Amino acid sequence: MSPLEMPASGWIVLAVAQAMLMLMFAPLASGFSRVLRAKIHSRKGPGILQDYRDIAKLLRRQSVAPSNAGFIFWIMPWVLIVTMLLIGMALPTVTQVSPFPISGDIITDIYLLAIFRFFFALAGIDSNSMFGGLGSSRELTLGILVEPILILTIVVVALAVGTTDLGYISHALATTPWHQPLTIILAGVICAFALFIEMGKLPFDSAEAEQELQEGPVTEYSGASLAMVKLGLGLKQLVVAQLFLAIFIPWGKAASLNADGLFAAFVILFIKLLVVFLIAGIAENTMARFRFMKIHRAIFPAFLVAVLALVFLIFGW
Amino acid sequence: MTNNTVELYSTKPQQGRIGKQYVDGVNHFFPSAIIDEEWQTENQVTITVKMTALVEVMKWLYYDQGGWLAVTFGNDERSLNGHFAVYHSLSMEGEVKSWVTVKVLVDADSQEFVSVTPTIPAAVWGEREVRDMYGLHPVGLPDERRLVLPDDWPEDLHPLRKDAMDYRQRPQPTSETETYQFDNQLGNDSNRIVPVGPLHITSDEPGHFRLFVDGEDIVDADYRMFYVHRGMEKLAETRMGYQEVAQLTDRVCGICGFTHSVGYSNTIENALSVDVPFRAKMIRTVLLEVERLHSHLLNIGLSSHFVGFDSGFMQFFRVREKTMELAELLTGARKTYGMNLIGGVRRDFLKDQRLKGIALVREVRKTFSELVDVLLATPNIESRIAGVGILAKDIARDFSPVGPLIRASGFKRDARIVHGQSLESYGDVPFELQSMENGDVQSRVMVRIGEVFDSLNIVEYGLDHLPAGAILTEGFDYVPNKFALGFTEAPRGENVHWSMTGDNQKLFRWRCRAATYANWPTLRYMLRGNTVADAPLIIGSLDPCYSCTDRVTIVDTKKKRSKTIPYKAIEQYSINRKHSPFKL
Amino acid sequence: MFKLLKTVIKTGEATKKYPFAPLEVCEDFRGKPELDAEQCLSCGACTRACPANALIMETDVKTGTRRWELSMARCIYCGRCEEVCPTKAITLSQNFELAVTRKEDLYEEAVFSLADCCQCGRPFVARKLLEYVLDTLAQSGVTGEQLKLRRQQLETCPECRRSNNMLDSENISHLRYLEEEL
Amino acid sequence: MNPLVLVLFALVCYGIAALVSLVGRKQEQDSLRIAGVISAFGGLFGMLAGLTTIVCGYGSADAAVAAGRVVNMDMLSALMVVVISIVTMAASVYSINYLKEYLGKGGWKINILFNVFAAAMTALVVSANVMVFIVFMEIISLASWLIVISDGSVSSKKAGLQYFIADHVASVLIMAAFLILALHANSYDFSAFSHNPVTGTTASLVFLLALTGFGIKAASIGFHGWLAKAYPIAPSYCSTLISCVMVKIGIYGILKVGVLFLGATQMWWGFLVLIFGALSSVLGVMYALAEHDIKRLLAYHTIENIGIILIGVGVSMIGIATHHPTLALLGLLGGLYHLLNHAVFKGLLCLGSGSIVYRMHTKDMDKMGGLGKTMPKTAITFLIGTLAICALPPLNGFVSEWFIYQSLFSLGKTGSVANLLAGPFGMVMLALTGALACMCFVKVYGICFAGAPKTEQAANTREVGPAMVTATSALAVLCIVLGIGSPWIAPYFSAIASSVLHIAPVSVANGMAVYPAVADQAILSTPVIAIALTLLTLVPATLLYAFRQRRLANRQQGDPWACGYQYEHRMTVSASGVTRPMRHMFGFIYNNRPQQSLTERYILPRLCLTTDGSQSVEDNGLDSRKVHFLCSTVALFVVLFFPFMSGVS
Repeated sequence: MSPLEMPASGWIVLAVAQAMLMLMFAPLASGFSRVLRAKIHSRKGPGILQDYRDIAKLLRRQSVAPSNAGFIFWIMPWVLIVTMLLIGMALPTVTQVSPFPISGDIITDIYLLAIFRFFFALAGIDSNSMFGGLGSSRELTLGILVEPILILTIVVVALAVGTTDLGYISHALATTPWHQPLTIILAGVICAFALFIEMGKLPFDSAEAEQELQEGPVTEYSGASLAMVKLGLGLKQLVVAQLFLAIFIPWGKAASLNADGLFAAFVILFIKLLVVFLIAGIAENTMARFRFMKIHRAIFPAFLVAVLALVFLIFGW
Repeated sequence: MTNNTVELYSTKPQQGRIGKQYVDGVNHFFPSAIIDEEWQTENQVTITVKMTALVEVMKWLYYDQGGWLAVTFGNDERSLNGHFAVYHSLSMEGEVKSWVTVKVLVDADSQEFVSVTPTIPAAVWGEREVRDMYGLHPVGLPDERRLVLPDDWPEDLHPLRKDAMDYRQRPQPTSETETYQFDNQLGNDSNRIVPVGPLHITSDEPGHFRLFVDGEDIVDADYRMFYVHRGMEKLAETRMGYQEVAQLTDRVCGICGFTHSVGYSNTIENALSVDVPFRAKMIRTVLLEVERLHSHLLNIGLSSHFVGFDSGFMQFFRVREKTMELAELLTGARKTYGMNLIGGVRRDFLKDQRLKGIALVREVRKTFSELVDVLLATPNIESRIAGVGILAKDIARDFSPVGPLIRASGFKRDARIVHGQSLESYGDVPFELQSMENGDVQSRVMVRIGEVFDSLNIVEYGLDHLPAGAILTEGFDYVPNKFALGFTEAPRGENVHWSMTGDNQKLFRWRCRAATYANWPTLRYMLRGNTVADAPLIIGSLDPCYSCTDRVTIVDTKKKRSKTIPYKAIEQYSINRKHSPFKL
Repeated sequence: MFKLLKTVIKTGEATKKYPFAPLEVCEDFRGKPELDAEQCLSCGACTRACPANALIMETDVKTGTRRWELSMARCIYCGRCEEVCPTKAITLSQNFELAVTRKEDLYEEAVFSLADCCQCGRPFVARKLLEYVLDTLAQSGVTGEQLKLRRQQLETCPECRRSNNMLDSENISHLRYLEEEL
Repeated sequence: MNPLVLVLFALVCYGIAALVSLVGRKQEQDSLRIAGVISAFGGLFGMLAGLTTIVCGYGSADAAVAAGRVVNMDMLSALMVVVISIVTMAASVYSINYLKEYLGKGGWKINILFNVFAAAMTALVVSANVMVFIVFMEIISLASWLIVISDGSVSSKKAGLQYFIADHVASVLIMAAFLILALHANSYDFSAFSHNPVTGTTASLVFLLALTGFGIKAASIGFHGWLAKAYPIAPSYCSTLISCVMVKIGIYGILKVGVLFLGATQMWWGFLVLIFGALSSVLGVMYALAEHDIKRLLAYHTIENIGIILIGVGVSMIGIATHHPTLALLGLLGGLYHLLNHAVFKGLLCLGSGSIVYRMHTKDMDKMGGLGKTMPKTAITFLIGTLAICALPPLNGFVSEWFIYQSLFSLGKTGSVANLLAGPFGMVMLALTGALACMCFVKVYGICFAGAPKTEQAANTREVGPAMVTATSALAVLCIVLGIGSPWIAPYFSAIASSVLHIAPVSVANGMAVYPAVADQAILSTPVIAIALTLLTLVPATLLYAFRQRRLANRQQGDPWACGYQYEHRMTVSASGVTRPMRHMFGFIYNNRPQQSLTERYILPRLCLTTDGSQSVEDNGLDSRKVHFLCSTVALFVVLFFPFMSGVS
């Protein structure tokens, strides 16, 4: 592997382009989830483009904040979108290596996700609403439960390849034979679980639990700010899904920057995402929400399995 | 004292006087307590007791003889006997099942009566309502807050007094803001407040709950209802004729209106001894069960929704739609059937409807049993509902709740079984009483699931075995000042009505106690110790009906009674004690 | 989980594309009461039976008309009016789509012309009711003079009839019955 | 100029400042202001001394020459001097406004102690002789103890006593370790220790003694009780020194003994430090979460960060022992970088919280709220501090933690089973710490600064004076600079680390990016991330602009949604409410937490002190004479212990 360095301009263009595309397709992904949801409800439901219509409409509306809210409340949607875009830029989605490795270190990425979490939770408290506050508390608690698992599973894989750069991990897993297949598969399963929690879908959507907390930190958002939050949360789901794909399903991506390869990779990515969102959609619609105060009982065992993956790594399985 | 002792002293049971033992027992243990004894039907008796003996008599009937307080209400009988009256109706569910109504006359000048709440917590709402509506002061009642009247209502205007006000009168508000004091009995000021309702995503109903929380844990809860009190009782007494009230009672509740309508019709039929034809009785029975079907399916669906299992919610609603269709087929309306007249029903079931109905029932049964399997197999459902929102048995015994709520706490209370012989055709249809022991949300859901199957069986049986004959008895005369209880087992529990006929082709007094009215007071105890996430589910597991009575606020008699009575009340209490031997 | 998916696949789509597709209701559905004004005699039985006071009748002497009005805002679709109508002029239709954009559209009315009193010329009874009674009489075998006399009687308003009676010496005599008997 | 001369200047400045405070105690306000400025200059000189050493690479060359001298400035000392000086400087500037609070309440005494304290610490880290070291250590102990008990309340006396005892137990252990070393080297000079390292079991014994002793001083977990009690009581600008700097002396000592004197020969030492550090970090932050007293909370965060630094040190020691110089360098680099960063952001947070307490007169967070509106500058700087301590990119906390992560990863990569376990273990613990810190500081910022004021007092606060704002702002800027400037700063740390480890410097930066020595392992460029984050704000901006037609301007009005009911101020989360679910889930940690410290259990009862802390205690129980007597006995014993023991031998 060649040393990591500042990407060339062509790669930066690709990075920006893919981040923008993700932003553009985020409502499509959430729209698809809604369609799937309607199908499982045995109802007709809105069209797949409904989220575009919702967001476009909300963007034209005034934002209102509670009188006591501070500036955190206003900047949260911005932070949300910006951090997710930065992660989006770094993901090796259509290319074998990361187009923007500067933010493509797994540790950096996990901490970028933490920025989102920090501001999301803070905005919940800042909005002064009890529901926002409780949602914040839940979001942070989930972070505490999930982050170690995420780190551990990814590190296990990273150790198997010897680098923490997302692009290189992806590249190595795609192009070289797996020496520790069991480790990687086990880590992949647990990582999928952790990232599913990170996506904030049922049964782990505790922070925004509609029936319990009236969408938690999002409660007080309205108009254009709400549109941005929705967009950001949709983007987050897409980014998180692709983070998983980048590491554990790394095949079918372009080796270099040429139009044909990128297009083919794009199509393959689209199919991969379709499958991921299909599975996630089925999972979220066939389960009840976890009882929040017992959620750790579901997550602690996952951590133990992640430890098992580490043991496998040590044994070289 | 057990039931056996009752038999020792009781005289020979009189023919057609079910529950005579209880009256004899009162006479035996509290000699000369009873001033008057009136029998309304063969199993309904009203005894007028001396105020001084009220608490003891009530205590004996309630705790020693297996009585449950069905309803407490007031009546302005000054035009009849110069007094106000307070009634406590008890459903006696000991060895002999009957109804005993204990009545006390309240002096029109002192306007005070002895509160039984410190002894029988179940009376608290009734007594608070009597205070609001009649201005009678319950001596010893710990809760000084209003129940029904809004905060901005004038202090001395008591709507149900006959000389108080016209039903159209709207007094000027006396305050700008809400002054209701919410009560955190177990926690302190460091507890934060989670508001739930009136416009919460799972509780978009006119009730305001506040959960006093420490983090996510509910330390205590308080709530207030009656935001849209519709004044139906006043309306019925002053504006409507007997038959119109049957239509009005259909609208007490959007879901279980028919049970109210039947309950009301029964009061008049009982009071005037009108015989309802068997066919009409069976039609009523079938429709009562149809109502239970859609109500239970609604609640089971909502339980899924509250735990985030919206797919289950939608699927149960899909089945529920079939039961709505069934109602539409049989009555011409999806809800608010408008079928009852005093003396029977207005509309017959035709052969074709019955056949279609039976087919629908079978379809629902099949789909529903599939969905129950799905629900019970859904991940996390059990962990969400098992052990959550437990209604302890002692609380249940003290507060006389009804319906699936109490059946899930191990008490076998169901008016259809207990008083089945005097309730429409329930004596003739096959079904069992569903009850569970754990008292948690899961038990309530399971009880409801069992009852759905029962209801399906009853509906099918009823449609299949509809007796021949007329559907309406006509041509009876209305006699003034006759009164009786009417009761039905609504989906949420027993609905109790009490009517007294008037001398102007209008009711003198109509009292309607919806099931939820009896259930609300226990909610606080169920919420304690659970988490915010469970609150909607627990509230929902009551299957609360806000419009039903439109009368809901808290009941808060703490278990340690002596501690909760405010000083002033104790003072008054001790003054009264001088004159009267009643004890706490 | 899989059971649910199985059910879902088996069920397909349970919802209808209402309001873009029609929604069927049962045959005996109690929807909006429809008045067949042709049939209606404006007898007023429905207005008396209506528990919700949704039906009213008003007589306008000036224009010589009687107005029947149904307020959809008050109607509770109980069907009492249908039950009591002697001519089956009111039926509860299957129509339940009753939302309107203007409040005035909630009201339905029918106007019936009144017959004038043959003496004082003031309107007093619905023409159709009068015709109906006369037709009934005719069909029940009343003919000729008798019918004419009855017509005259019926076309007289109650007030005129009362004053007629007062003026009629036969009626005034308190000995009339006694005389007849004698 | 010789950096040691600059250090001398700094010490002189502190001395003058102390003198000014003493002499000018009649015109307290003016003299304290002047003293503040003078101490700030002292800090400046100290910083210059450290920086010149580091930038010119002055110290590394003549480490050997320094034998026989009582003072010496090597790269490590230089770093320590910088750290001490930065914080002292900020605290001094801060004190210009802050001490107004203590006018007439012995402010001048506190300021004297402050300067003595700062001077002693500066002197300690440049001392190259055991005797000097111990004397300054004792001065530090006494000065800080006096600061802690300065407000004279019973609780402060209790806390002070506990601190004093813990500190002196540590001193004894440290001296025991030094004694062994000195006996072995037959010299009191530090340079002699490193030239004649002890070996075998003795080395392990020395190491354990030193680790325990300095561990207590560093307030690492298990030995942390005193910090959480003493820190909140001391005046904020002094407690900043205690929590940001004094505990670092412990790290310095562990490094000195473990790496420099003993050469970190045993691999298990490194593992011990690593595990110790990991536990410190996780438990520290967990205990912090349970607090609603802002000062205690920050005290526990010190424990957490000490743990993080120790993880780096541990990795480094494993690297040395297993002969992986790059690994050793990476670990030490991360640890030392974090040592500086912690001083900066923690200094910022301590001073910031000081500002709040200065206005609020309470440390209970539940009484605050809405301070972001009334104290906007403090709020912004505090927010930057919280972002930094939560290790959010691109601020300084992230950079150093990133290096520690990378060192742990490299540790995992080295292959042995133990390393394969230890690397991921450390990373998981770090991740857990990061997530917990995130929660903790969301809570702190959210409850104190965000939302609505929860009391009248909070609503009536106003911004603190310019000097206090300047101090916090400067530290906030430093947080950003140390973060974004990492590609230019990290090489210096690499140099420091390599000088400590006596290996050739390894390149860790390339242009605008840093990498963990191995260029294909990872890359991080905080400046580029900062630029990217800034530029990406154009995206939402464009989006909002594109849909702007007829959209009304943002509006702030009304109460939050209370389900249609009247909003009440209690409808927000409380400080304990935020963390409640977490404390429930990790109940096994909280429930098994010892309720009393050892001092509370064994020593305070001997002083006839009732534990309920009631005010009557003042008269009969903990009377000052008893305490002072006890303390002076202990101090005397400690100071004389060493010469006596060495003399005996």
